[in-house]
Amino acid sequence: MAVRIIYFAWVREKIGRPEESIELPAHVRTVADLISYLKSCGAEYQNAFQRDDLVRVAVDQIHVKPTTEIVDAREVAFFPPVTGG
Amino acid sequence: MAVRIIYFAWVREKIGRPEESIELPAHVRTVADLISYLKSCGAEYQNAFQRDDLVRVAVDQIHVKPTTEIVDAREVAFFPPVTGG
Amino acid sequence: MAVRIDTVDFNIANEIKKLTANRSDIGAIVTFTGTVRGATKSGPLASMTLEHYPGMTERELSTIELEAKKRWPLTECAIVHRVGTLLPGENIVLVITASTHRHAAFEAAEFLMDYLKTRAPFWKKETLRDGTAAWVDAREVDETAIARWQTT
Amino acid sequence: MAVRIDTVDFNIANEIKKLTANRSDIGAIVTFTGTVRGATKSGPLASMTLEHYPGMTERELSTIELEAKKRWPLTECAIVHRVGTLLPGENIVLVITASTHRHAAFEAAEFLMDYLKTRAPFWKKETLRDGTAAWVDAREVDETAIARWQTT
Repeated sequence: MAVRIIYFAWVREKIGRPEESIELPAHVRTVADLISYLKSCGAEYQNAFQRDDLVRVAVDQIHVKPTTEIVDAREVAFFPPVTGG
Repeated sequence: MAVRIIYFAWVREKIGRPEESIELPAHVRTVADLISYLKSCGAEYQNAFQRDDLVRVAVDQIHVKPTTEIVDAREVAFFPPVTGG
Repeated sequence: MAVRIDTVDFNIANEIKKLTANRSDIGAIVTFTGTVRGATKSGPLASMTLEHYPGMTERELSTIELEAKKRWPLTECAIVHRVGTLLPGENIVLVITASTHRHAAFEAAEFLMDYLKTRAPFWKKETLRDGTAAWVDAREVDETAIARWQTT
Repeated sequence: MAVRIDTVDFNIANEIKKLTANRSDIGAIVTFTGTVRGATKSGPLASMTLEHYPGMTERELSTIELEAKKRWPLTECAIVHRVGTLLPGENIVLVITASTHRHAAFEAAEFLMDYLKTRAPFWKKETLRDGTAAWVDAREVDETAIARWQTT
């Protein structure tokens, strides 16, 4: 299943692109699984997720925790804690 | 000594004029004395000060209590509790 | 610091501009606008007439502003209060506070309004659509609102 | 209810007019405006660039507004947030709340700002006058500010 992955702010800058479509391996079931999988895909992901406690995630535009399942997700976004207002 | 007495809102309407200059008798030393004295001066004052707990007072444009001395006052104002804003 | 009593309406954007033009040290601006409501306990309102005590009003508002500036780190604040006869929906009062911190700006604006409502010598008279007119009674709740600032 | 993301500036007086034109049931209007400060911890600012998550932003702001309307008797509220590159002194965000009660309008505006700062997907990048650029860190104090609404 292909999922749209979106990056914002310094997560985007470290990964080097604003978004991509990724075919998820069957063992990737949660947000935490996805982060582990991405870290195995290259240095830019290892760099972006080096301190994964600093990275926030939204699944289908809703704030979620690392334990959230993503098997039915269309869109997963990674970003730093928000700083608007 | 002549003091300028000013009235606002329904106090003004009950007394029938916005202000007047009054020569204070020597025994009038406090706000409370002044109210008693005015009440002896006519029905309009008795009407306005009938419930003197509803009347507020300022001496020289500063909120004061009935016990405040007015022997050196230039201006005494009587009015209902404020309702601005 | 700025205090103004006016018979004509104010424009909030212009009033803010007066305080903040060419400044970049602010960060947070809070405004409160009080407007004339068309419904009263006694029936629909035709107009509201505001009377004040010239001289004392400016003195009280300046004292209230000074007190706010003592309590919170405000870069600017302003109060504009209208007098005369106003129609339903019209602006009555404007309070502006500016600070580097949003909580300071919020608290100071609320403080200014609470004090203004219990200290500043303004009186409102309501004229209803049926022609009857009555002075507005002071509200107990405004005295309660001000009490909280006296314990801090 | 109104939520808008915009690259151009807003005029507070016009935004209030949109919410309150031809209405006489309001009484109290509170606005909060956030502006770009010219000084940062690291030195003087050249510009601030705001990025957001289109789609999720509107969804989060609408959720926050709905929550405010559930908690307080608001007649109206609105949020305008700018994105793109802004200069020191420029407006970033506007929150407007309207109610018959001033305390409701004040509290709701503060609530909206506290939630917006911790939930709405915006990110700020500061470019200093010396040419260096850095993403702004989330502030611990904003998390503390939001906590108080969760106990009420």
